[in-house]
Amino acid sequence: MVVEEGIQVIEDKFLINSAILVILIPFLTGIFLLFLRGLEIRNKTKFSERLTGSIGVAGLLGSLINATIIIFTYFNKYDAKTQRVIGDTPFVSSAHGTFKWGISLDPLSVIMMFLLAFIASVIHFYATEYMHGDTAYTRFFGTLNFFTGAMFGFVLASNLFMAFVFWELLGVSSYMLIGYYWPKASAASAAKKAFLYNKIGDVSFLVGIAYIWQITLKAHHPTLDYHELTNLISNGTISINQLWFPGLLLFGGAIGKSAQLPLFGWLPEAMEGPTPVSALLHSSTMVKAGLFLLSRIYFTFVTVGGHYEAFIPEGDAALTATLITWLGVLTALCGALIALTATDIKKVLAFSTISQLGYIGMAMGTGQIHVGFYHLVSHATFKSLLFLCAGAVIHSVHSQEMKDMGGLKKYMPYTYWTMLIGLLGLVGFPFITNGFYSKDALLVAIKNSDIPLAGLAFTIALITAGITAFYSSKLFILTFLGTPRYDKDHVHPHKTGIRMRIALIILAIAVVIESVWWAVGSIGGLASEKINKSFWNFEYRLGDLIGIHGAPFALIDTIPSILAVILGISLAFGMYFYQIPFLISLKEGGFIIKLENIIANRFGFDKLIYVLAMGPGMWVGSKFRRFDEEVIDGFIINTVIKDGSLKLADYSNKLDQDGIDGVVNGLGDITSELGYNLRKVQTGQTSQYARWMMFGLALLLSIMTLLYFQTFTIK
Amino acid sequence: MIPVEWFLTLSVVMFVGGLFGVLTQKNAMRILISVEIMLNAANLAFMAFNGVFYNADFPNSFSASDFEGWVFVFIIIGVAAAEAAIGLAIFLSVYRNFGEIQITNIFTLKEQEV
Amino acid sequence: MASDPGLPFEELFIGRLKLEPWMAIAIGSIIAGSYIMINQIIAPWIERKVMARMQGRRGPVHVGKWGFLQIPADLLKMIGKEDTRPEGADKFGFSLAIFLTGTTAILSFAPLPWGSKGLIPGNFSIGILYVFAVFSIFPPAMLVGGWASNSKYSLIGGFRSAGQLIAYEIPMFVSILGVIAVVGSFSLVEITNYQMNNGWFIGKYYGAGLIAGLIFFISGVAETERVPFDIPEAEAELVMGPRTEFSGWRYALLMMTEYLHLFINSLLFLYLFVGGYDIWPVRVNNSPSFINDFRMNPFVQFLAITLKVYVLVFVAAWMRSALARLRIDQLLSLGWKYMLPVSILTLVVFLGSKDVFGFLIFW
Amino acid sequence: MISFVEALFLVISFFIVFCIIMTLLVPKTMQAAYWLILMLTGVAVLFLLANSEIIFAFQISIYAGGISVLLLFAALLTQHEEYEFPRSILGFIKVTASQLAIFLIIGINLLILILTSVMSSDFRKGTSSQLGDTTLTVEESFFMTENFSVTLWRDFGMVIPFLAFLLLTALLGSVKLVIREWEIEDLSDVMKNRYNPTQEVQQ
Amino acid sequence: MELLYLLLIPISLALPTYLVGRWKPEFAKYLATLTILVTTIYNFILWFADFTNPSTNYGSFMYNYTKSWVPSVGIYFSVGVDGLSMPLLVLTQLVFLVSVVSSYYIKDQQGTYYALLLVLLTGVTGTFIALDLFLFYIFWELVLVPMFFMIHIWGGPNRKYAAIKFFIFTHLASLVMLIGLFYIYLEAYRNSGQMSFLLVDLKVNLNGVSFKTLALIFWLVFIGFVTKFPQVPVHTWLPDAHVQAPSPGSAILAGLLLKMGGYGLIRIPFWLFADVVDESGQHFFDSKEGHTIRIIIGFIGMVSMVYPAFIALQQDDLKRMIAYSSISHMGVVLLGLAAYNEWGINGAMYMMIAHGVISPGLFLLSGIIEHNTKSHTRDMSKVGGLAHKMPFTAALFVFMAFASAGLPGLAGFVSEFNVFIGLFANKELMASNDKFFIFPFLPYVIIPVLAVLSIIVTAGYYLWAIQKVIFLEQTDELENSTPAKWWEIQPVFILAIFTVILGLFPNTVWMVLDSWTQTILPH
Repeated sequence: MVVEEGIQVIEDKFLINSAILVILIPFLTGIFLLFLRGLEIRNKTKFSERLTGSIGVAGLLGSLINATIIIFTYFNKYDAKTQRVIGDTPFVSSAHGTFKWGISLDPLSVIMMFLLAFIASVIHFYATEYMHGDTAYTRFFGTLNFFTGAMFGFVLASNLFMAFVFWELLGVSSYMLIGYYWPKASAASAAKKAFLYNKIGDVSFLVGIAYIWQITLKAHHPTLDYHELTNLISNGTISINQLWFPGLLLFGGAIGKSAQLPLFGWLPEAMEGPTPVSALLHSSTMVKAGLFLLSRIYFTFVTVGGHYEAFIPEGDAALTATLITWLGVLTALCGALIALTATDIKKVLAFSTISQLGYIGMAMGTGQIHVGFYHLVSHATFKSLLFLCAGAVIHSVHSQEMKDMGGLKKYMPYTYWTMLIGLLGLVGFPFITNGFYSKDALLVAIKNSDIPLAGLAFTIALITAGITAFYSSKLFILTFLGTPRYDKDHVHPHKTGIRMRIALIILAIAVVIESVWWAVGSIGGLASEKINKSFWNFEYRLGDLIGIHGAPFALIDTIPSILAVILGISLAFGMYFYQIPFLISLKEGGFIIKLENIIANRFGFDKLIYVLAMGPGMWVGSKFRRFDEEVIDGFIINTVIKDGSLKLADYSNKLDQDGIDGVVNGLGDITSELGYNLRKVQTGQTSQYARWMMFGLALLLSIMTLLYFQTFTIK
Repeated sequence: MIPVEWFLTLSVVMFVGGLFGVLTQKNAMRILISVEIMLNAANLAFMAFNGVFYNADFPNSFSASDFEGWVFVFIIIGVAAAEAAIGLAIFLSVYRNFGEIQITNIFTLKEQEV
Repeated sequence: MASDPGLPFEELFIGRLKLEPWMAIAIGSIIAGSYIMINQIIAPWIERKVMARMQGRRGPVHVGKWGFLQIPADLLKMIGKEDTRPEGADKFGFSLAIFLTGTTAILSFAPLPWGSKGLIPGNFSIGILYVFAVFSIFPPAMLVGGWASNSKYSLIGGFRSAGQLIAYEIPMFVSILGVIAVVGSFSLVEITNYQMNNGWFIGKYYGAGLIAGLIFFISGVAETERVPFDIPEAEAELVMGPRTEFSGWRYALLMMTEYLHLFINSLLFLYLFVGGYDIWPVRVNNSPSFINDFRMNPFVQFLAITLKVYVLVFVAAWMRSALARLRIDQLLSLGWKYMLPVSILTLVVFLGSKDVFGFLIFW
Repeated sequence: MISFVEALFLVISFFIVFCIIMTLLVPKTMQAAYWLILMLTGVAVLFLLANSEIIFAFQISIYAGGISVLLLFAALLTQHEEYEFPRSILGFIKVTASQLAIFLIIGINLLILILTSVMSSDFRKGTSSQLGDTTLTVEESFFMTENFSVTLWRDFGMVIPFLAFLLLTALLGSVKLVIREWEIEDLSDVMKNRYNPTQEVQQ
Repeated sequence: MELLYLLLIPISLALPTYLVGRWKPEFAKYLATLTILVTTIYNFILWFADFTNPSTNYGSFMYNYTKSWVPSVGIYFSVGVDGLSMPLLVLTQLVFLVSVVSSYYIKDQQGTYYALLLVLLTGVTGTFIALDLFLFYIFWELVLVPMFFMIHIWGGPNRKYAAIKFFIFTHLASLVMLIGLFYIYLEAYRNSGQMSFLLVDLKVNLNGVSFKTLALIFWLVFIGFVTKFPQVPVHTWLPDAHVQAPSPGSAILAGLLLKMGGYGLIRIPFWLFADVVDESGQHFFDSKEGHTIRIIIGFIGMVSMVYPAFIALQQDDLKRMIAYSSISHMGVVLLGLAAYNEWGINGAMYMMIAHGVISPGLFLLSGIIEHNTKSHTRDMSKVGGLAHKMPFTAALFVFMAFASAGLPGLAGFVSEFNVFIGLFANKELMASNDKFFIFPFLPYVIIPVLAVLSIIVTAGYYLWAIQKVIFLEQTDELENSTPAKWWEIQPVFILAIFTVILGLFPNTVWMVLDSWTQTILPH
């Protein structure tokens, strides 16, 4: 029973056009900037940074304005719970089924679009100063705008085909952005690695689409449209037990893109790109694409129940849900553990992103789509803030290693405070941060979901929360507090630039707003029922819009997560700030070191994928090449055809000469020679006899098969 | 359930592998090993056909039970053991007389060169 | 007359937890495996302690309480040690020998029941025959190991150990033919149930059972190359026999297989002649009822078989410190000339008994 | 799709074919012998798949245990220079071209013949074989072993004495052949200088 | 009449260009460019005149011009164009225009070169528009001669071996195809008593021929087309021919000659047998023989998609890698045909057009790189850091590589996506689980799965090539290389524009292909 049957599709030209504008403006500015870059190269000049930077930011502001217009008109004019605005035009139309370009405005996509627009514009503004002095300034903004356009396209897509098109465009733009410093070998190979990991995901995405198309074709209504698919399920033409396998394949795509467990190797390497790129792509927006896709195709692994929690049907569909959840949990754990061992500030944040993505994946798997989305929103805000602060720190210390930072508190007060807000959000400091409410909703969701071994998943999630608290406070101490470890004469940490500071403050304010809003919503919700059902309680309101309701917010549920967070923070402070000998010895113990370097090389997943993908690929390639050159070219063509024809030629001319004069006198000695040769057959070699015998057997068998074919026809 | 064809394909492959061994190897020991492989191929085929021929559609099926496939395998294993023992004994004695058991170099059973 | 017990902890796993049959077997074999591994730690410890006591010294005391952790400490040391392979050794043969000996030793524990209703990792219809089949892979493994390590000592050691193993396999098997013929099935569970109902074989058939049991135990000791018969491994002449070139974890594995063989040999002797997991020698129908339900309880059966095994481990340790080593020709002549004929004799007595040909009225 | 048992069968059959290839191609005879042992155990496991535990036991104990020891002993006792196939694919094809042709013809014909005859419909109805039937309970496997011995003794009574005499003759014959009652003198000259090499050194 | 201009203008001006070439070499260049420009513009006018409104049925022939040639045997000179051949015709003109402009670097014997180019243009246009089997075969063979000379004279170091191998391979195969064509002619004659080579008549007369003979005809003809449109067993001529051919020559070879194979395969078997129905009303390709044929060509398509992809991973020579990648793309076309539903066949035809636009670009780019390196090498290990010295060529190479790897928004993606949708949506390929003799254990679903996995390998070797050639530090090979000249880079730029147009607005061409496919698919 899907709540979708009450949905009404509306054709609102104004909203659809503004949505198209949201997508098109960044694309156009991006392409225009790349064109400018072309001019720059041709006549060896460099346009003023103010011009190109402002064009880039203008493109983003355009789409931000449109996004705000859409979000307000949509939520006021229409009742978001039951009305969706969808508009599409045919892209490839064949008689039976057409693939369409389509925009769908529904609660999820609108909020995601607005969030994306807001964060992207802030980061663009930040980047105008961060990239100051870089030669390929225009190319940077061109590709960044191109990327944001593709991301908008993916978020607003109304069907899987368009989603797939923009999904691969995301992959390409992330390739171009990671490979921004392409002369550097590590950046080029990191870009290649990122694209190939995503490509693996894309292939499974493509096969998933093909499966869904085949299933819907069998039901004589071929479509890839989310809205139509949910209708087909609700009126029973296709059942969820058919869709679970394509759901799994689409999740495969999500694994590739959102760096879930096996394929997360590329995200740490993606840190090769400039920090704004890491902030925008590899923390808040692009890696969320996979999980956003999960929230769009939740009907493949979850039948949404009306009341308390979503039913996960037993049998096959449960497999997908369990897989998503458990993969999420394990990614969270692995991400957190590796983050412990990372020394580069951006790598720590990258691994913490992987772990938070695991969290969101876990929530999506349990069927609480709105909880996942809730944490996705909060994580996007504070993680982009953290990356920007990291960018500021790197900018002033000119190195990404935490060991030559420290004591930056007095030199960079703004960054210090904004980083603190961001880290509190990440840690989920009790009651005052948005991270706390979204993480708590997550933990509640996993605790009473009916995924097998949910209790164990809950404890792992709890441990990961503790570890997150530990490494974020470790990061905070090593960078800002404590004694400065950089060599004084070269490095002079300076206050962050004016525009970067503004960007940091805006994002910090956003995090604070969210925290206050959700605190009032949840705590207030406990007090009065009215607040609980009103706009303030974001989680309940979101669930209500989508039609899935999780467990209401309750204080007792928060206690375990509070304890984990407090324990994590105190341990980190004890170990790094107050340098307590016992804790230090704990850290240096032999067993821990051995464990550490196991975790450090990412549990061997990268090596595994290298060995599985590259090794056999190359080996098979060389075997085929050898076969191709040696056997097809070498043997068949050269020996059989060339030599064969030559031999045939000289045989025929020999036959021709002997034939004419040899016939008459040849007959005589042929018989004697025949006799002589026959006698030679008795060579005494046992293997020779065996060969003759087998030759006879072969002859016999082939005659039998020929006879067999004559008499019996294969039934 | 594994279809019978698979067992038979495998047994044919083994048989032909053994045959290839017998034909190409020069060393008597290796030939005996390849013969062992061919015997195992036969065993596999017998095992595959065990119990197949005992059913109503084959009125004249002579056996009263459906384990004669196994009995044949039992016999073959016995015979193979005997054969291996005798074969190796012969090889040892040949080795003692000719100093080596490379069959290409031992060809006294040959029609004398005229 | 297939016996009742089907799968390990049948009513617990299948009945209450509703596990799949294959899952029940898997968990059963894991439990059995870990139980054996734990015994692997205790048995050598007991042996070293007993041998030390017999030679007037205290044996290992330093590691753990009473030197209890000495064996795991040795294990860790051996695993840490460098794993060398002699130059010119046949790579695959070298590790294949280890692989075969290791797996055969562990595999042969599958059919051994630890209690009729309780833990039966693999209740095969061919229990004892399966153990012998798996045991018969041991001689070729030794030969391959000997040849592969490319040294004269190990080659000769390999010949000798293969010869000895084959020589003593025959009397070992013939001696239990009688038991199988009487019980009518290879499955050890069947044999033990039979012994529960009609008394242990060791005391039956006017002493023939006892002799057959002794021959079985002695040839078992020979099979496992324990002291009186450890010619291939004779320290003086052949260093370690086929095992000379194995170092590091390979040596640890071989040591483990040696003790596993000791265990298998004593367990088989217990199941076949001394009533396996049966605690009370008297038959079920004429021993009092409270003893019967005591001996039927699976946990008691489990304890019974363990205690019995440790008695035999004590005996093995005792033999190790007391007896001298036989020469190779004495060993072979004892095996072929004396053990084989006597075991055939006991077989004749077994077959002649009332149980097998009881339907011939004149008994 | 393929069931678990079929997948298991596939894995084991690939293992067996791999062992056969290794037995044929590996340089030393001893190596060929122990690859043979692995193949024999593989075939034994296949018998297990066909639900015949007793034949599995026979196969392992007699083939993998007994005969392989014989082979190993014989390989060790006889001296032979190791013949190795040429490394490259083309060289291999040239050396074994004629056998390869026969080998292929027989193999393909056999395969076609057996498969088509097996696939023909009148045979299909008859299969009641329990190949790879994983649903057999413990009682049924006990019944299978018993029923086999019953068939062996009742319907094929003559088999046991036949095998007994055959093995006895083999035993005695091989002992006679191998036992060393000869003197070194009546050895062939090649062997003579091997046992007690003549004083002056062979060139 | 219109098509006659397209056919006759190039052939008639071939001799004059040769003569002008002998007198003053540069003028031959301009004359050839002029003629091809005229035919291209004329062709585009024809396209926009009649091929843009979705309502017309493109299944029937347009601009039909038939005149009997040898009446006694039924050979006609008939030309015409329909939904299948018109897009390919336009592609031919475009590729020839591009390659003529980019062959300005040739200095020796320009006269003969441009004359041969024009003859080649006539041959290719003739193959696509011939409506008479005999005429089709003449043009099919005519193409071989100029191509052989182009490789033989202006080719790379080992050009003799490559030219001869190319000639023998395609010639032998087309002989087998000739037998097939005659077989069709005779079967139609025996079946209907009407002696005619006209495709339109054959299509009618073949109705009632037993499916067994049709299958035999299919295989005979298939061998002929498959060697031209290289599939795995017979593909080894392509890498050698490409490596040794001059870059415009290899652009034409990749752009068009491969498409002739594909066109023939769709036109002769699929179009000709479309209306043949047996007594139970089953169409040929749905019957049992049709099913086996489709499985086999599906398997060949899959193998020739996967196998060259892996080899391309191993290649060091850039052009050879691109050659193997074009074999892999042609595998997609065969897979599309094996799917035998509208997405499959449309995807296959669209792939031919998309590949016809992308691969000449790649070949021309590798030609540019070769001309600008010091020792004229194309080895990826030696050539590195192109972006530093030749930024536009580098940018275009990255663009074309991504187009070829199937980036959405560009031409390659639309066709690959549709072929895979067609493959998975195909009932026979997916549903049937009775095993086939090729792999008795695995069901047929292995064909689409392996084909899809090869996309990753394609992306892999393209990215690896980009990294080695474009990014990283500049190697010494590119010391004195200057940014590419206009006539080298502009043609590829035109092709890039067409890739983007075909990628973003496929419906213009797709609509034509779809209306043609609906006529041949059974409903």
